[in-house]
Amino acid sequence: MPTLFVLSHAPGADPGEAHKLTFARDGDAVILTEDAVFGAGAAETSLTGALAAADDRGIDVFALAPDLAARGIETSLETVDYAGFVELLTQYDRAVH
Amino acid sequence: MPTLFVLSHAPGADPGEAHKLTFARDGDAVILTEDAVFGAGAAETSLTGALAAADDRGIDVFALAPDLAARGIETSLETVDYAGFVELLTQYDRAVH
Amino acid sequence: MKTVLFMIRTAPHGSAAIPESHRACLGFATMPFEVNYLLTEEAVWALQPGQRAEAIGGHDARALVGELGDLDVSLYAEAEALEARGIDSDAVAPIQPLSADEIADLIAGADAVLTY
Amino acid sequence: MKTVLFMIRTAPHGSAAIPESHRACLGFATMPFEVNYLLTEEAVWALQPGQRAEAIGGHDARALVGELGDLDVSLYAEAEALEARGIDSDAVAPIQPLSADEIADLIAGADAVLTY
Amino acid sequence: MRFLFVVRAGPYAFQHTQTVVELTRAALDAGHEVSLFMAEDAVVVMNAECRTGDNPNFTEALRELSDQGVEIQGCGACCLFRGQSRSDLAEGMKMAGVASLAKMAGDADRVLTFGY
Amino acid sequence: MRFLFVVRAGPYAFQHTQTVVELTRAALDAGHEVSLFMAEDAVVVMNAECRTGDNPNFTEALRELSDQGVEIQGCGACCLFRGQSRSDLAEGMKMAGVASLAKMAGDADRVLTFGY
Repeated sequence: MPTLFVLSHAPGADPGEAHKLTFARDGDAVILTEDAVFGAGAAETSLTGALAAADDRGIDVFALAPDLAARGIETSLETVDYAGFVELLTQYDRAVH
Repeated sequence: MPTLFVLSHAPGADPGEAHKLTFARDGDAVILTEDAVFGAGAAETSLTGALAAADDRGIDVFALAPDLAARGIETSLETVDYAGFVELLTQYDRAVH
Repeated sequence: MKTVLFMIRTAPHGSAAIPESHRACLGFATMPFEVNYLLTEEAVWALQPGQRAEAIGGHDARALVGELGDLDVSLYAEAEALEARGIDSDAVAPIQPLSADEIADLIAGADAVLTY
Repeated sequence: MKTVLFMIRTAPHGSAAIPESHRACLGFATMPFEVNYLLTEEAVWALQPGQRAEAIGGHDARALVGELGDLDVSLYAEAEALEARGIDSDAVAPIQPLSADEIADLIAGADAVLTY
Repeated sequence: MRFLFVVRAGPYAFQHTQTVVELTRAALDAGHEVSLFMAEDAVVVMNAECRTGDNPNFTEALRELSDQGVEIQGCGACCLFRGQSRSDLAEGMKMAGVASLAKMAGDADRVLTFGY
Repeated sequence: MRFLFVVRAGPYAFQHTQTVVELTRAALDAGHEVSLFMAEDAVVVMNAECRTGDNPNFTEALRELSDQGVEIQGCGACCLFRGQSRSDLAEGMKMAGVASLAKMAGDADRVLTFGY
């Protein structure tokens, strides 16, 4: 019964985004959207550690491509467009934003 | 030309409130209002260190009494009501919220 | 019967998160849903005793949350958040403190999660 | 002549902080004001190069900020915030990076501070 | 599959409404059904008179989605608090209570909230 | 002394409007003058039709403050974005541009912004 965690706040503005990941489990996934994609680039943010730990625990991490493009952020994460985001919503049993 | 710094966000939700105090100087003051008064009580929050440091640097720290009362928070800080808040606004040359 | 989880992480009074989630919760409580209501992070301040919300024209958040319990809504709070704020978890009954792992279970058991 | 300081600390695109402060700034720039515009914390992401804001129907925040410079608005950014995000402060000219102490000076010189 | 997106943040102060419009379009393109519930500051997007000049007009975007079968309801109390009555709403948008929100959530396979 | 309070957050989603109403009352009581400028989601409070039931009605509170000489203006573009035209506004409340905001700030001895 895996869950998709949706993040949308800038990592430096909202420590709750990293905190949310403490509720994620193996097989769950995370998608960075809107200002949360500032945590998808090369810069060290309050999400960096939490995302690395999530990855180690078998939690897939995605980032929303149009939000990355709008902000000029390049990422090594797997990216999806809106259609891919919808697809993720169907693949996971529920979403927590 | 002292400044009154006005905080209103819950300390655990907004690291920017503590960050704002890095721009405060001797003779400036801080007032905790709305959800920022959760940083005025006995609980250790992200504001605790910044407020102690501010106090050491000669920065007065106030808390808004009606916001404390509404939230059930007791404080050892100096409290003011809305009239006192207005008075502080007149005493400092500008306010930064 | 579907299970809905309300997850509130916003502090009371500074925003409408508590009264709005309370109101939405009433809608679910009158329908065939199992309703869980969980306070995390700054939202656990809703359980602080001694709120005199009339000082700002508001509602006692602890009373609003308590009301939900009378409607068969199961009430939970993040234990770590309570402890960090010095809110006595014994004093918040019938609200049940949960570990991060128990919160993960609660999420995994929900058909829908509404966040505030 | 009065001095107004716009202090923006909110990230671009997720909210209207940059376009709204830009618009308000235009109002001050047409009046007898000395106008300073300072980006701090997550707002320095407004200076990130390569924004393709049309992907979300928005405006290039870097271009909006740059426009203000053409109207004699003095542009500043928090040096520490730029550095923490790996934004090259040489590449943001004519925006001037400021230390915390220089920001305190800028605040102390303002008649009014508008925050976003 | 049927999705329910719940939006609480204002359409022109925060990005959430733009994200929801794009997600809804993508979901329809993939053959899914979508319902939208607007609450708190998000309800102003239901106003038929929204004028956004050269900027994206989310009321028009929602009108088009409504024509494509998207069910759009908004919290009636939230509308009244903001001075909107039934006659102010654009075609295809309805005022509803929290019981309708619960019903829409019960009918949906996936629920996603866009708060503040 | 003359104060200008600028509000951007929605009146019923965040506490800022309540704080501003109380500050304004206290300032008048102390013999000061106050101007208010509403922007973004805050402009809905200027709507004459706001219906809040048993809850505080900030439109009425502002109407009373207006009767006591408080100047209340709101960002016209923000009103239009939210479906409000001049005829929707309560007595004593005016739509204005950013130049008016600048003029009000120039006339004020103290400015305080209430953003998000």
